[in-house]
Amino acid sequence: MAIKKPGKWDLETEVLVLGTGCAGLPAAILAHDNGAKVMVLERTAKVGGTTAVSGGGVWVPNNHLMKEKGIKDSKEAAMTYCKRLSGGKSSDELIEKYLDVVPEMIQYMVDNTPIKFEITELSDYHPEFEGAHQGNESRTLGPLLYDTNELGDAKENLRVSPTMSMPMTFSESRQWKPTCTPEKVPWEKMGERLANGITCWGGGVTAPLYKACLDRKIEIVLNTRAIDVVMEDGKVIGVVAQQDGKDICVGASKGVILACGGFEWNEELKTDFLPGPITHPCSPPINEGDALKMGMSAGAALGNMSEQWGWISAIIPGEESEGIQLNRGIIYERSMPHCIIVNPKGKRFVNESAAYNDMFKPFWEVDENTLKFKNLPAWAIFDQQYKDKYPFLTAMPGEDVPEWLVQADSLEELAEKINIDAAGLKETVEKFNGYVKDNKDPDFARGDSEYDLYWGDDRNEPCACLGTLEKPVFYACEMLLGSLGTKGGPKTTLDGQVIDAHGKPITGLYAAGNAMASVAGGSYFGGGATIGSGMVFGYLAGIHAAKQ
Amino acid sequence: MAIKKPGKWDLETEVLVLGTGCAGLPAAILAHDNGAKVMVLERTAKVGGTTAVSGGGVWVPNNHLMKEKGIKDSKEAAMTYCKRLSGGKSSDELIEKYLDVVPEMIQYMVDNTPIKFEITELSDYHPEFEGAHQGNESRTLGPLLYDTNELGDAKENLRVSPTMSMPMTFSESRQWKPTCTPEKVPWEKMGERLANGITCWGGGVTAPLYKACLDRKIEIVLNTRAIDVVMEDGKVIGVVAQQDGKDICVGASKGVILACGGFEWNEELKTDFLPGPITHPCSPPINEGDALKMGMSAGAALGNMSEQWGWISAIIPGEESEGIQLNRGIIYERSMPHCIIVNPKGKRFVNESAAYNDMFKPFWEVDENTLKFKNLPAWAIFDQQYKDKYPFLTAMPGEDVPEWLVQADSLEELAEKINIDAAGLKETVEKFNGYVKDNKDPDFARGDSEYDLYWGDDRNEPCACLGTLEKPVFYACEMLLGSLGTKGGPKTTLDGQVIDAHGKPITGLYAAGNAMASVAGGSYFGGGATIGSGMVFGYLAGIHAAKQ
Amino acid sequence: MPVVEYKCIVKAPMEPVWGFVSVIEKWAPFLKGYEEHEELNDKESVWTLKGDVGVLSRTVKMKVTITNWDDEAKRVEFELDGINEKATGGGTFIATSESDSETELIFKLEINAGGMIGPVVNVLLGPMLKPVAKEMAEKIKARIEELQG
Amino acid sequence: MPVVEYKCIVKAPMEPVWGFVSVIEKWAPFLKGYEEHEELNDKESVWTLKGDVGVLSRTVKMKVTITNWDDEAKRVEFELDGINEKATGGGTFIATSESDSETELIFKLEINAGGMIGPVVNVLLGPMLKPVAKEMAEKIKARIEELQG
Repeated sequence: MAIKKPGKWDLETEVLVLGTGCAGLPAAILAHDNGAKVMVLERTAKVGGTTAVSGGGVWVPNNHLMKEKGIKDSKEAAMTYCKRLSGGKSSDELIEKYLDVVPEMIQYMVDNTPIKFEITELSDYHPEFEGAHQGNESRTLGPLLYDTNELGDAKENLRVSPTMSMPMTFSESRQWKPTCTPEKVPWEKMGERLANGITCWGGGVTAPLYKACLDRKIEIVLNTRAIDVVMEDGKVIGVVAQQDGKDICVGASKGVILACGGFEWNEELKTDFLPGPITHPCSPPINEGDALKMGMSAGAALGNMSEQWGWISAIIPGEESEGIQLNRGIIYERSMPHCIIVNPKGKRFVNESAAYNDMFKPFWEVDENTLKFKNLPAWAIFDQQYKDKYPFLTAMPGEDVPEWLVQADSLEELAEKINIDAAGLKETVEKFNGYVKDNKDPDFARGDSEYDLYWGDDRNEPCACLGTLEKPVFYACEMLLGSLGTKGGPKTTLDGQVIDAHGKPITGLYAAGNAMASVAGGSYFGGGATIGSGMVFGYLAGIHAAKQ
Repeated sequence: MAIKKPGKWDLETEVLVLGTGCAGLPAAILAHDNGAKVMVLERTAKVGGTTAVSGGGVWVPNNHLMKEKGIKDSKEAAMTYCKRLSGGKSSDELIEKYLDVVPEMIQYMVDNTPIKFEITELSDYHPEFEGAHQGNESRTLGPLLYDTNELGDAKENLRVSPTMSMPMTFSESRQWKPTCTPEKVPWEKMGERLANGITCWGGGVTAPLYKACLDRKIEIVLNTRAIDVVMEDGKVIGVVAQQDGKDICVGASKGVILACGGFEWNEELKTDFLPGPITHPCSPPINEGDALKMGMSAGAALGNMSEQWGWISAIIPGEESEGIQLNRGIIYERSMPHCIIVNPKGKRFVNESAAYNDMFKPFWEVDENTLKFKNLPAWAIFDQQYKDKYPFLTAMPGEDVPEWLVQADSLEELAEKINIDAAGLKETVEKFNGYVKDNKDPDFARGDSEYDLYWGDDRNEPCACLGTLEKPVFYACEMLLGSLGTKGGPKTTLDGQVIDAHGKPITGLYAAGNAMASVAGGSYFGGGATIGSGMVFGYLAGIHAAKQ
Repeated sequence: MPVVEYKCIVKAPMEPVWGFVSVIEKWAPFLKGYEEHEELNDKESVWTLKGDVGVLSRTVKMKVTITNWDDEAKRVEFELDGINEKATGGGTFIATSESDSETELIFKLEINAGGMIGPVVNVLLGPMLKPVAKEMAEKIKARIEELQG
Repeated sequence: MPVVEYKCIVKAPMEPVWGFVSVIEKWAPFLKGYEEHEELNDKESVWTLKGDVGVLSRTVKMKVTITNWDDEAKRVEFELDGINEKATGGGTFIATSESDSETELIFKLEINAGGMIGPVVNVLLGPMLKPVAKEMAEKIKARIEELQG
């Protein structure tokens, strides 16, 4: 139940933004720029949210850099593509709104904040679908390097990624290929940049947007966690928040914007809404569904609740961040030649190189006889050819084999060590090696889509993502159920206003980013569709709230 | 948003029950028997809800008839079994409450209403799991025949099933086997019973419970659809309902019990919460999520939202009920010898004979490359051996082949007619025929569980559910995504009180049956687990509300 | 076997009544569940009807064969034969002049579901026939009277 | 190569200070991230530490080899060699009597991450060393002073 209006507010503002990621920061900036007094509450000591640990790309069909470069795009093409991907789980109107606003939003950010972008070479995640773009006409913008010293003392407040902290741009990364030819990366230079406070990836988004808030003197209150909405006459007029061990009431005369992430770290909410488990989310362990709970308290209609931004992860035992085991996202590893993923029967069950959100889905398949997950535990299996050439997580080519990799001299022995069906694994590998020789995977179409090649090794002939597993030693690493965040939450109007179960807007309540029912529905348009939608609906909510 | 208290109530009661199925009727009876003034609102002109079209079984571990018959059971065994099945989607406490209360509830109903039961021969749905019961010690009770003339004029108000109207008991059905040896059924006698107003199956539950309400002079207001809750100071004090084209306010001083079903007929809510589609629900087209919406309006926490009582269905074009295409549940057809289910590649993908809820799950599997459902459209394929011996929906053995069955003289031709991979189908059938000869299905374990045999032909050697497909003509019928109802909704305390997002009970609001977050979690304990949980939590909600 | 007979008095002379009734197209749409009919020849036609069986409604195709068309006696006899459902039956249509301005119409119909579960279908079908016959006859009556002005 | 040196004055005579410092078990738990250590022989031991690299913390196993243990000069020199991480380094521990009641403790540590991405790890490691050295030295100081009453 929502809380009733207190006798006195502890803090007061006009527009109250909850969260400091790619949705919250633009919401705050736009609310300010549209004339409102703005306050931001951040539950942690750090600014940046989930965006801070991300790749920082933004998916912007029809963006200004494409136009400058003469790359053609159309809203209609993007619309066709997005509708196919959303799988009916998002409304056409919301998709259209995204496509209409995202180029305008990015232009605004570039013009009015220190954020800067470049065009990348990343294709849409289903480049073979109608309306999609290939890598040579990418819709994904990548942030440029940013000097965090610009933030002054506030630099210390920046959330830093435990894994994405290497300060290089998308284009540098494409040139050096740290995942494929790590020896080409100028590591000394990387060290220097890091020492000098240069950031990129997610930090290339959050740091300049944080700076934009500081420039505007927007008050960002750290270590303050909103937990419930305050309502009067069916209208949201503020929140209750926890600060220094006590509850405070914060009034917001124009509106509260829920931009404090999803619920991938809340066991109960995951059980309540998701069809399967997320055991190892890749986001910071701060997304516990506060926004969802506040939405529910206010009587919000909820949407896209069974979906999440799927991402397979893995762990290196003993690695911790924020006091708990760190879950590392797996991406290039599964897409490289000489690596496959198998289930307990030793069988492949998925196109290992497919885009992360969609290749996650088979991991949730349930066996109707045993009621167990068919494909769990799942294992990445690779051979010495891989080990000699490519990194696997932190194990660099040519370096010692770490303890956390299972290794064996034969596939049978490997299967035994990880307790999977040895005959099945052997048969699978033989079959797969045949597919490699034929350069065709009839089972899972690995390599058929241009996307599959992006994270492979383009020196590998004839296919960047297909290579045999035949040279001992053989290796295994368990593939776990990760997530970049959930994507269900309160449903909104096209302006970001949360609606109730009867479809009417709840005055004073907005949602954006992973806190809202995502425009992406069941899939993932392309690199930065997460951040793109966070920014767009944060931007819109900020404008709308300011004008109340 | 919930509605504010009106100046004047149009109707007033103490306990207000919404819905007249297996949850609503017991809730009304128990609220009355515990001293409250009770009113029931039913949106349609008919009493009985989803239960009226069901099989009418009730899953009651440790019931009084088992004790009489000397069948041993224990709560601990049932607990072990249920926990495995719920898959962590239901709390241990809720399961324990179910197991504690269900025998007591059934005893109460038998003692205090005209309802009567017999022991059946249906095994739990995973009899091979620890704590399960086999068919010879069944936990499923079946209703006995009931003479609807006992209801007097109110007999006309009974909801009648378009497909389950044959008035025979579970034990008669087991004796005659209408699905296997329909020629043994005394059809003249069935006709006589029907003409004389005798009902069974779901009607064997709803009719006597309706009679119990009439005996108690509980007011059941038909054609009155509750659409929102009325709240004051965070407490639910009534509802707004649509009646004769206008809104009325109904006050409920002790509580409102949401027992008006799930949301399997509401396209928007299904999209919002379920991972995949339910295109052809088998329930009456009245479950549009009214309870869920009212719960959301009141700020309820929601649970088990991605699950439903899965059931594959099929249609006979032109068959209608309540003005729309009738969806017929498929059960014995897929379990008979000489019938398999295949996907567009012509491949089997599921144990055709497994329990309905669980064998539904593979129908929602998504292809990561195409984002289409891997196994849709799915087809039941059978041969002339089947056609000669067994019914398929309404097509009786030995009778003409109806237009809605696709038929062909060869598998290739059949595949072409239904646009699936002919080579794949042929290979699958050959492989399957080999499995039949070996009496072992290594792919999907069909026939391994005792449950698989229940709906088969026990005259068929050596396995009741395995038979070759080799004798032309070959037939196909599309298998569609049905459902007995959804099973997510407001979460409750053990007494049926709806809780809010912070876990606190919302005073005055209860949920039961398919309106509540189901105790069954991800699976289906056994025949009548739906009705059992509806009755138990309706019973508990009625008692608790009456005592306010 | 479910049987129904329905009589009514039409306030019109015999000629226009018979003239109306003897042209199938005129009254076919008044038959409950009527969807279409196709005349194969003078005697035979195929009818597509949406028919109720309990709370279930099915699209039924029936072959109708006129076995006796007696313009003198103002009497039509026909037989029914289910095409997509096992069912047989038949009926008569009789017009009798009551006075210069009144004509009695009698409509008789019997139908018998066949097949294994026919006995049950007939039980469900029985109560459905009467309202069907009544509705059709009343609609014919009303239409003829309307045409008479 | 990240290097740190930390000095502090312990309010205690040399003997108890050196007596404390020279028994590894006594101060090992004061090392930030210390989990366990195993003495292989007089000179060699294996240490398991949870070490911070930026916002990431890893469990690191290091072999520590004492290259010089000078009870006269109150000086210990050691070398470090990563077992599960590519890293090398070393350090010294020196106690100097300042007065009858004061002893200066000097702790020097250098560590160098190896491997391909060593240059980056070192950048992240650098700022972590100083607080580690300081915390350990201050805890040793406090403990000795406490024992001295």
